[in-house]
Amino acid sequence: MLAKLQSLDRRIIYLVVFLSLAVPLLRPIGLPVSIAEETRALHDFIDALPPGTPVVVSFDTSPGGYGELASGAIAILNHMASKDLRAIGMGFFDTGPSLLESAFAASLYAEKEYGVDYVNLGYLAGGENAIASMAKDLLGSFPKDFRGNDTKSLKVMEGITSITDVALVVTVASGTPGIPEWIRQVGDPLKVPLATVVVAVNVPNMTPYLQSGQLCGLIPSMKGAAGYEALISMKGLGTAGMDAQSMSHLAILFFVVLGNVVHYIGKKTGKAGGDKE
Amino acid sequence: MRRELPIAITFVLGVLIILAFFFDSPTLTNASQSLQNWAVIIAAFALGIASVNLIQVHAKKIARGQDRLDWLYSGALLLGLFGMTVIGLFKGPADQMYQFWFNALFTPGQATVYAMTGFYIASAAFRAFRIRNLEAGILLVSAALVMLGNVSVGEALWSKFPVIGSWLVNVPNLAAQRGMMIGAGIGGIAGGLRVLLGIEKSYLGSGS
Amino acid sequence: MNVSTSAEVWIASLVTIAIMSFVYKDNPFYRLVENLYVGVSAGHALVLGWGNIRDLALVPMVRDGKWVLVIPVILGLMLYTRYFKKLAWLSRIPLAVMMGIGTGLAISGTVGSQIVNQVRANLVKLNTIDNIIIVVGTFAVLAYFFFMAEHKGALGVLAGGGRYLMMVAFGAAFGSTVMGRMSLFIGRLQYLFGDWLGLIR
Amino acid sequence: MVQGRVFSFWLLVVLIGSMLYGMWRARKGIAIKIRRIAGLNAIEEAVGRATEMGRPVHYTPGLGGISAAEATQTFAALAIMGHVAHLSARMDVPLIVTIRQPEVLPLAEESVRQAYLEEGKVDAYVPTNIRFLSNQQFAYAAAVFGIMAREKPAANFLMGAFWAEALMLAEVGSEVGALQIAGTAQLSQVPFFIAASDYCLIGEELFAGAAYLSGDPTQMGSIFGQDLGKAIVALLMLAGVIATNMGSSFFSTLLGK
Repeated sequence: MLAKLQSLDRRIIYLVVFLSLAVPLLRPIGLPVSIAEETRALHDFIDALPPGTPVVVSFDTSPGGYGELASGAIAILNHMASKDLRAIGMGFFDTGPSLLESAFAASLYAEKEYGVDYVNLGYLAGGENAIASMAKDLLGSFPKDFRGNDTKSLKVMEGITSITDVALVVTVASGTPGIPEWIRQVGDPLKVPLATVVVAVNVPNMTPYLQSGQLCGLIPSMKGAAGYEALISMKGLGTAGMDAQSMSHLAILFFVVLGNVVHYIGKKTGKAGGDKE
Repeated sequence: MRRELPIAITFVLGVLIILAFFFDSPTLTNASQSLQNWAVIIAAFALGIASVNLIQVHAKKIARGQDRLDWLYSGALLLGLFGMTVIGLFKGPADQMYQFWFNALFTPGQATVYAMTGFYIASAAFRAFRIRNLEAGILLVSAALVMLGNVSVGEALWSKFPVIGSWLVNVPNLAAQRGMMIGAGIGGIAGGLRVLLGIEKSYLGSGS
Repeated sequence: MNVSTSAEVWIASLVTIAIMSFVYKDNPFYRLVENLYVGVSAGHALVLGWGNIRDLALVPMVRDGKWVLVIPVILGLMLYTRYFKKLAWLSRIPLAVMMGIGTGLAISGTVGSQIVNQVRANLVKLNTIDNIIIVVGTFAVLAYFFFMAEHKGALGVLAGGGRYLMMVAFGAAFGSTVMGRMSLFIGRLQYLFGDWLGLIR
Repeated sequence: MVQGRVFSFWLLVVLIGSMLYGMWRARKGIAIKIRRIAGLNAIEEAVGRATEMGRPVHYTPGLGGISAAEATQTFAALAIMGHVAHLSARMDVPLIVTIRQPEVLPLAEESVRQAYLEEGKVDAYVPTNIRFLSNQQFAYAAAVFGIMAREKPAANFLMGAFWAEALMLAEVGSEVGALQIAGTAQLSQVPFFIAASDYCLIGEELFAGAAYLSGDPTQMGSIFGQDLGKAIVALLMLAGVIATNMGSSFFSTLLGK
């Protein structure tokens, strides 16, 4: 038994994880979702904005990271659309604007008018420098939008000449450039409120910025998305995925415990194969 | 000249940008703004370098034609590259056909490669993550508590798991992250200073 | 069950499955699909790069007569001299320009956001256990990364505590990473089961 | 000066000053001592263990290149690799180096060959042990899996920049029973290295370790300068916390200037 466990084929481990994810997706349990404080803070911030207020949504992510952020990004777009806020989209990853197009199409903005209620300004090359350049000259950095329209002529841009004219920037971020760059070039020096939909790996690094007020809110990965969906009473992909999160987390914890037990029993009985003395 | 000129340029521009950030001078602000606009344009040109490198490598592979499969792989890569470029240049990146291939190939391809890491974390959990000493023990216990705090089943098992999980993230983790952030900030400034002074010049590449 | 009839969804699903097959074994389908998407991603970068060059340099030059923009265009082209042995050194000049500007920006922003504002956020009344942990902990972690003195005596205690505190933080990062990785996988399964096979809403 | 950035400017001046001072000191030849770093001290033990067991040593300088932001990590990893190569040559144990970035390959070859030369063991240098595997992240990791399983190294060094493949590399090392010493400034991967290896150099420790082993005065000076900077910031924070707790908002206002 012990020897069998020690030489367990990794594909069996993969199968267990796969089932722990697939079964709850197909047969949901409906465990309750808790809402984090920083997610509620962002919700309340957006909820208090009057209709027509412009909010920048920056897609600073690639398809690899977006897999984790889609549910949160769509939830926040849905909230903004239901509050009739103007969505000014842009991206500092070359993949950002294309993902943003899909996100707009999957959100309530799809029922609104492009160029009036929302816009995708496209991509600007150069990472942190591009963010800084945009912060100094928003219209000059995006003379055309992603679809090739003259940015200045769009109704959605009325009254916006600089990044300081928007009420909030939400960066959907999974890497560099991302949150630290936005804080360095926009949040801190220009005092524009900043929030983020962020990949889980980076959530612990964000706490100093949250506590100091450099970030006004945060949607952490799928858990944050599920919480946000609950706050706006629009269930989506985040809520649907949380049961699978629960089961897969249990599976991983089970493997850590089992791995350690097998290891230490094996060590005691001297059967540990290829192990250190 | 071939080494000194680039270093001098880096130094002058870096100092100019720093001064423009801190001092309220229209001249400096304008200069820094134009420079940043220029840098965006240069960065846009730089986006092509990866493609040139890929074309070089894969064209060579095809020309050598050692393995029929290599041929197929490199051909597929070049097909993707040229196909996307042609559609994009003629129809623009917001075009329906362009978005089609972006969503059909690129999005699922990269998203799935990243998703597979979920499997790897599971096998490492079983085979490698050991409580080999006190530190690893603290790490794994903290990880377990945060994991149970993150998901609903944790709360269902014990209502205090989310409270403990978020306390760990918001208090001890905050302290550690802040300490590391300040340290890394100072390290970053030191690294930047080495670049500006021309001590660190690996970005310039090798050669004379 | 409501299987998708969209070609996009079908291709994307097959790509997903081909890549997933890698965990079973490295195989030609995986390699083929991987090469295809790497090519697509490179082409995508070219297209968007061209868009920036056109909108920010060429159009303003030709339409508005901003000929000064010829400088960054030449600098951008100089990046490509790296492919010609004799001129290769010229490609360092645009790199130097980008590096100077990037470094200047990073240094300027870092002092405020990563140092001053963090120190300022720590100027709190030490009247709760949490505040004490946060403030003392920040000192402890800074002490750990102090290299010029052996970690003995008071410094040793502080730095040692800093290291344990970092273990808690790395544990939190570990736990969070699990959620991240699982989210990615759930995203793919939602696509396969939902968008493609129509098994879930 | 721009409102709200005055204090930051002066702090930047002080920090840069302390770094310049550190570099000046090092160039003048004033010896700089560095604290013990647990992972570094274990390197000799790990190579010695490989000698005893008659099994090779595996070293990867990470997946980062030599021109992007991760370049500093790659160079630090190469510096530490030089030290490992010296030890391997001295103790007559094969050193396998696996490479992901093509441009790192010649640097690694040169560094290992030089170490064997300096140890008078140039005949023992095996060029085919410095192996370029693949420039695709996961294909590289899969190839390392194969090498580790076949050649079962007794010591596994993972130094430099790593991403999601970090835990795969540490897993296979743990499985073949290698003593593992890791080091990276990619903080998101540190948790996995700590959980799956015996020693881990965290962040700045990688650079300090490399500076110490290579004895490069500029790097040592830079580390000295950074330490000085950390001390200054720590003192500032200490003064601020004391003042705040005595009811004064002086520092809070000052830092906001």
